[in-house]
Amino acid sequence: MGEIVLNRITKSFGDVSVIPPLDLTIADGEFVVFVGPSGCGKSTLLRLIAGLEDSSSGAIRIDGKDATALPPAQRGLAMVFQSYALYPHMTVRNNIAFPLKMARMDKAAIDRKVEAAAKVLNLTSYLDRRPGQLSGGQRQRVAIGRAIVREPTAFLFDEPLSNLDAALRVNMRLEISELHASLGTTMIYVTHDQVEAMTMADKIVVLNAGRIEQVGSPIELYNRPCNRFVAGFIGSPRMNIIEGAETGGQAHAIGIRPEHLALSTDSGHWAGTVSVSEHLGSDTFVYVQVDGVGTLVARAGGEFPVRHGDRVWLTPQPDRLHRFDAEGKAL
Amino acid sequence: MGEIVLNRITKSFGDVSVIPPLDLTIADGEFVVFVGPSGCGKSTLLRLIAGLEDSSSGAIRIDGKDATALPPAQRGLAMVFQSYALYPHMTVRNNIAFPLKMARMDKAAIDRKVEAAAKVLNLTSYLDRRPGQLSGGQRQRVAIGRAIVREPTAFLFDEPLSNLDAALRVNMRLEISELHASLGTTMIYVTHDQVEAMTMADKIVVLNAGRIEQVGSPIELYNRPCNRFVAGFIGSPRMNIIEGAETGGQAHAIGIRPEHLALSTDSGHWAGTVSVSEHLGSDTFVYVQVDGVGTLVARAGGEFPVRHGDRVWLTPQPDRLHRFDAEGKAL
Amino acid sequence: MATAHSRAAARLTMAPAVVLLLGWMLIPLAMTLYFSFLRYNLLMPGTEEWIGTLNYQYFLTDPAFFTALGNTLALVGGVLALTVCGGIGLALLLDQPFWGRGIVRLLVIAPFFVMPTVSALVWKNMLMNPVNGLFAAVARGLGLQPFDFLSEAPLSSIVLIVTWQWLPFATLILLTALQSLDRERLEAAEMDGAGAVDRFVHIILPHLARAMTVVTLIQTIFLLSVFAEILVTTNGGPGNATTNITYLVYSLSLLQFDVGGGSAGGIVAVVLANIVAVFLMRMIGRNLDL
Amino acid sequence: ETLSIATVNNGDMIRMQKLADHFTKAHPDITLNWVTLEENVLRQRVTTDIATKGGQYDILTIGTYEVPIWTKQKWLMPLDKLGAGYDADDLLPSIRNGLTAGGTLYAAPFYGESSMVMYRKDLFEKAGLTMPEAPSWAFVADAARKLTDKSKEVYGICLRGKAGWGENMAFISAMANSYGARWFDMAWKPQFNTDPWKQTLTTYLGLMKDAGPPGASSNGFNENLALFQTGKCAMWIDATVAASFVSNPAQSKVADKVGYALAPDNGLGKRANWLWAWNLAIPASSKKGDAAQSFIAWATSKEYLELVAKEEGWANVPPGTRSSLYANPDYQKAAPFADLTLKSIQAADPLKPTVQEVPYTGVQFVAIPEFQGIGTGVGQAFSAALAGQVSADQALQNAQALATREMTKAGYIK
Amino acid sequence: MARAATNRRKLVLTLLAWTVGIAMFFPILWTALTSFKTEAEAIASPPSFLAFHWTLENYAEVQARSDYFLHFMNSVVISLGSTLAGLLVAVPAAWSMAFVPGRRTRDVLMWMLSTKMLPPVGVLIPIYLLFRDSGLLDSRIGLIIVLTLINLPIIVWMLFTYFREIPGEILEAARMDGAGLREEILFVLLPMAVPGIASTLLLNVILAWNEAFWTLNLSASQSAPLTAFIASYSSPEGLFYAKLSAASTMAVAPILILGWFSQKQLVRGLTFGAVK
Ligand SMILES: Nc1ncnc2c1ncn2[C@@H]1O[C@H](COP(=O)(O)OP(=O)(O)OP(=O)(O)O)[C@@H](O)[C@H]1O
Ligand SMILES: Nc1ncnc2c1ncn2[C@@H]1O[C@H](COP(=O)(O)OP(=O)(O)OP(=O)(O)O)[C@@H](O)[C@H]1O
Ligand SMILES: [Mg+2]
Ligand SMILES: [Mg+2]
Repeated sequence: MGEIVLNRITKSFGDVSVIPPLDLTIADGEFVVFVGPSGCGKSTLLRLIAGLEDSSSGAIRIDGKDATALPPAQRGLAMVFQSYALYPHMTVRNNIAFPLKMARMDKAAIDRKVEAAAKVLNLTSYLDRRPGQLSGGQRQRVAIGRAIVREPTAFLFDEPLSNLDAALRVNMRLEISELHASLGTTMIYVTHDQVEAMTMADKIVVLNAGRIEQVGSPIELYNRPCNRFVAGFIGSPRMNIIEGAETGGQAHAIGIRPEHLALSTDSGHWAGTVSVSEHLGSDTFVYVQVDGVGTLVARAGGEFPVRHGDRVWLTPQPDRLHRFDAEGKAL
Repeated sequence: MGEIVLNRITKSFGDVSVIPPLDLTIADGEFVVFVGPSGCGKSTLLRLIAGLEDSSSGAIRIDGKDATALPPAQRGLAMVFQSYALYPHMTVRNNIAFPLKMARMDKAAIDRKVEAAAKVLNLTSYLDRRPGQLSGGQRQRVAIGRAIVREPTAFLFDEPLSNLDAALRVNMRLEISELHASLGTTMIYVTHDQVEAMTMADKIVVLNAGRIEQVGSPIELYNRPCNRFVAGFIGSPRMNIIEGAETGGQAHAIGIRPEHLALSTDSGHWAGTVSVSEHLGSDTFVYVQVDGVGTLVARAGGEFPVRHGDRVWLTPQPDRLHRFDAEGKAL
Repeated sequence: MATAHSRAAARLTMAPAVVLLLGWMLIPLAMTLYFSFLRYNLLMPGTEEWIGTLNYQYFLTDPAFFTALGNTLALVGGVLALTVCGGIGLALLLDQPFWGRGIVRLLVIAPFFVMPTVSALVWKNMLMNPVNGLFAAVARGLGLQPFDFLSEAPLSSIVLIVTWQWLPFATLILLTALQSLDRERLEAAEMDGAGAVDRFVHIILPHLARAMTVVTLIQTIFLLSVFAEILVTTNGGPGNATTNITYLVYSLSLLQFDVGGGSAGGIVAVVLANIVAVFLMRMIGRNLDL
Repeated sequence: ETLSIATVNNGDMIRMQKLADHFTKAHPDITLNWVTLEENVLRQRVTTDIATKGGQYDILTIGTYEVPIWTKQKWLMPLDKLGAGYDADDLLPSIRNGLTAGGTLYAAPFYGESSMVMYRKDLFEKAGLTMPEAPSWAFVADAARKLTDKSKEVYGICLRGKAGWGENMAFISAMANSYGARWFDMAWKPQFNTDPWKQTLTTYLGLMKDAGPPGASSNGFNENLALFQTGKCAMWIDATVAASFVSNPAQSKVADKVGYALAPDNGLGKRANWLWAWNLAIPASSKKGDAAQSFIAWATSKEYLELVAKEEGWANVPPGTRSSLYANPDYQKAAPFADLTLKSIQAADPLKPTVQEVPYTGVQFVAIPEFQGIGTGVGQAFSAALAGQVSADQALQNAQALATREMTKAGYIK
Repeated sequence: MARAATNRRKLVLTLLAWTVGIAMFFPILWTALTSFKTEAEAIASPPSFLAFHWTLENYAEVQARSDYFLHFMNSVVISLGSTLAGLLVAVPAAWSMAFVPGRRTRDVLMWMLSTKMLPPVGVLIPIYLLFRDSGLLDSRIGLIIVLTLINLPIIVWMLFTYFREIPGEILEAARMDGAGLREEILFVLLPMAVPGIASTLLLNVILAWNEAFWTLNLSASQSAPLTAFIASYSSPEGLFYAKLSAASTMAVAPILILGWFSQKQLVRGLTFGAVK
């Protein structure tokens, strides 16, 4: 039902090509996350799917039907905007009811649906407030409520949590995941946030300058990034990349994630001096200046007592080494 | 030189007392971070020190001199605002030069200083742009540049990184730390962000409703929070707090951080079912529903292969248990 | 936003306004243009004949024309300068905390609501009249010779009246702009050691540039066609001292009923107004990224 | 039927408006809509309307200047249904002549006026001066200077200075007539470069400088009236209708101290008298001609004068139109200025206004359409001189250039 | 910045501000006071400020001379009518400028504004002739049409600057929710823009109320608004200061009171994009 197929879609703004020809299939019921650096075209792609922008060429099929020329309202999709885009002059109830009113649904049915959605989202006691009287998380829930009452073929989320503070973000993330589990509807979700991408996605699409770099499950991308771009993009702190002599000639560059570099104060593969050590209590991130290699970041669990200038040794887990060729492709 | 002493400082806005009498000493060269929930008075305190607000009573000594009644310009402090507060109609060069011009410094000296600051902050190639043409991180650097050229006795930062995205935040955090290391000037830094507070501070001041809850080094606060408020506030994800029978009667409540709860699929202290498991690749956070205790969060390093509904066992590290009395004080 | 659907809708929604204004502009303008080549005096119907550019020759060689051009510029420029400066002053004042701010604000904006005719009548008769006016009474009370505003300084007096009417508008716009100034920016300047004057020059004034542009644009539109104030107070005199282009065209068309000459004058005025418009739009384009 | 009546905002017209109930009571099928406007606005409005055949008004209030021009354009409806009792022959001949073409009346005079001298008997007495009934300019100038006491805000003479063909030019043209000047010679050449004009203007300017009130260049009839009524002028030469205002104690502080004299002369046989009347007329295109005529007949009738006299007293009767009024002893008693008013009106001859021969009619105006523009332009030039912006010579030169230009453009000067 | 303003400073500011405020307001105040004097007192020297014999005779006189209420109603109908008609045309136009901007949006807006710079006298006769031929002379409809057209550019500009502040995402959300153009504007845009629309409405009512050229030239008796009413007082015979004051007060008071009562709304949208 909620299958979305992009077929050689392109988009240019004037002379600037933002999306080069792009193919993508999103299966029904999947939770797909788009990630990529700022300006890479995530929002544009989402808006193309939504119908808020016309594609320059190519075709979009939603649910088996050609939707390329359909106006947004007829695509059967619902979108949750980064700014929530609530109607500030309407109560929560009317915000949620708005798409149903537009569909000329009868009043009793609307009421029933709104109540149901409000219950799911814990909004029942706020139904008569205006968005201005709600907290950020509640507003976000109203936006989602407005999306779900329409029973769309798919949900589109454009960085829906980026305006919330850290604690709320964790909660809302869980709520959206639960929603997906219970509704089973296709969801496309754009985010900047590592953690959101890794924890929510069935499938992550990594975009770079409008092109798809890799598509796969979170763990797949973490374990087997297909190129340096994806390797650097997934995982935090970023993967250490080492070029030159230390690669041993098998590859142009090798990569090792900070959590896969063992730290020791007396022996190991690489020796270096600590430039910065960040003590978070739960973990310690140590930035080590290794001669002939550059700065490597290593993570130690818990408190690892080193300071600026200390001498430390680093040892990579050999099975966790990534190798890349000169074009950056994984070997 | 950069010692700042607050002596029974209070502040009320009209009838509302925002800061009850408060004492604080910030030693010369220290990097002090103020943390606390929104609205607790962090900004107000900073502005009192800056001289942008008059204190209702009490005294402020900066660098040994009474500064309580001095106007901001004469306190020798520099402030970096959350909104950057750059002058949008001036080039980067003029923004940075502004305080020097105001000090009626001669042109050659100004140029020299601006160039030097620009070099330190990697802004040399942007000197002739307007703030509107810069990215967030660059703007932030301009704001810092404007602060450092004055060679102030102390820097005040009010959530300087909160408008930046995650990757930039990491970079800027390091840059500010390095700046502190190289200048050795006193810095007072307000933030919401756990990681910033933990990694940058020499000393963290935890505020709650205008009162100081605890002052200490990051590790001290992490290891020995003096009350439940601080315990909950420092560390991410938050410490699990368990009340009731499981405390064993020695305390009103016990606390254990997620990273100090060992996870096992076959045995342990508490048994429970997984409600959510978040796989980040580097870590796995598991939300476990433990009967009679509630939901506990545990962290496992690397990939820990559990799913919703799986049965797991949790074992706290006994030396990492925190005990609190009925008032929330640590025992 | 930009889909084929929305662009089609945009054309549709623009159409009524554009068509109406185009009609409003073009139809009378075409008629005016046609009349401007005729000998056409309303009082002598039946004598209309094509006389080519004669009307233009007469209009452009009329010594009153250059005086009027100068007066127009002086009037617009003078009022703009006064309202912008005064507006900034008033906006700064009204932005400060003081007792009765709301009421003072009401007092200050009041002149904006007064009809031009009424304000001209009131200023001319009740204030500026050198015998029975209030200013004269005050001057006499101070033992001074009353000043005869409308004959000694006619244009300045009109500038004064018009300024009084438009000062509230400038003040309101500038005040709104002032209140939109990020307080943190002022605080940053204060931390940077800028005193009140420096803050005004380096922070507040540049921030108000946009608002000043807007005030200039809107007021110019209205000031170019200042008319009632002149008609009521001085009738363009003494001599041509207060005749602006609008008044000159008026006197041709409606005092002399020389429709042909008035039309030629109208067309010249349109051309001049467009020159001003182009000039203004340039300025706006720079300052007001629409 | 509804009649739209455009009137000027003069006291007499306003009074007519108030008394119009009497008319509508007699003609219940007619309702009246008043459009009361200031003189210049009115002129502009009705001219535009009649020239474009806009048809907004059924009855117009127009001056003696417009009537002959508009009659010639066939814009006005002949007033041939004023009724048997109207007695057109009772209208003062000098007024009636200006409104008649081919023996038919095209507009009916509502009130008429000439100019005369009004002066303060008390001030003259104090200064030991006596005003003759027919003073000369020399006497007037001399007396004005003697009576001036600027410290007490008493000015010897108040004259019109506000630019406009119906404002300062009405006065200055009449004055020029008495100095032997004329607007145009027989070839329609403007005459401002001649001596009589120079004398006129220098006398006028000198007098106003020495003995006039401040701000004179913006004073018209109303401003001067206010000045005189408040006792600031020792003499005032202006419309005869002013006499009833300055002698009305309700309005005037000096009501009991006013004397009257004929407009001055310069020994050349013409006095500085003008002639003006506000008249009611009907646009030729009006479809309500009959009703309009019956209204005009009512408003300009002898009965109307009696009605006003009954309701508001004889002093408030609109003057200057009917001989019978001046023969009425009640009126003479109530209006001490009646006799002089009549003499003044009779002294002006629109058909032969000047000492030398001219190709035009009209005393203080020239009855050609172009005159409004030229007259106002010249008026501007003279008021600039009065304001001290230019010299008398310069003003005359400007006037000459301007008039020549306009006359050339209009095709009078080939 | 919220440092305690010392009371002394506040006192000085208060004095200064009140002086300026009263000076600005003085001509209106003086007119209002004079309207209650007799003609003789109106020009008395030295002038009396409050200690005079208060009288309403001028108002009675003014009302006797012309039907104030007819003119007042005409003013109300014409200014409201033209503003509403203007909004009707301008809202869609401003919508498209603000939310579907094209390369020429700016030029169109500037062109619209430039039509306002055309001197009205230049086109009076043509308009007069057109109105005569279409029977619009001296009709409220005719005046509404003219005032709508002359104020349209200002209305469009004000709405445009206001709409531009409204995040386009909300309209997009409405579109996703199935709203058509009509619903989008009617149910989402307009309610959100109420402050801006109120402000536009007020400003244009004021401008229309005070417009004196067209209203005077295209009306006679039936449709003449207060501008025509006041035109009959510009110089009646004799002493007229008090009557003039009364008429002026009557002409100005309604709009002044409206302006005062609604100044918050008026100011809220009155920026023309001056504030970013
Ligand atoms: N309306 C437009 N006109 C011209 N260029 C545009 C337009 N919208 C987007 N772009 C450009 O298209 C590119 C992709 O933009 P898009 O908003 O899709 O990026 P994004 O991946 O969502 O970025 P972010 O993470 O910052 O939201 C950018 O370079 C942007 O400048
Ligand atoms: N000018 C003011 N007038 C009245 N109350 C104020 C003012 N400024 C701040 N407050 C109040 O003082 C309290 C502390 O505000 P402050 O801005 O210092 O909080 P904060 O800790 O910086 O919060 P945040 O983390 O959200 O920035 C808040 O309750 C706030 O509402
Ligand atoms: Mg985006
Ligand atoms: Mg804060």
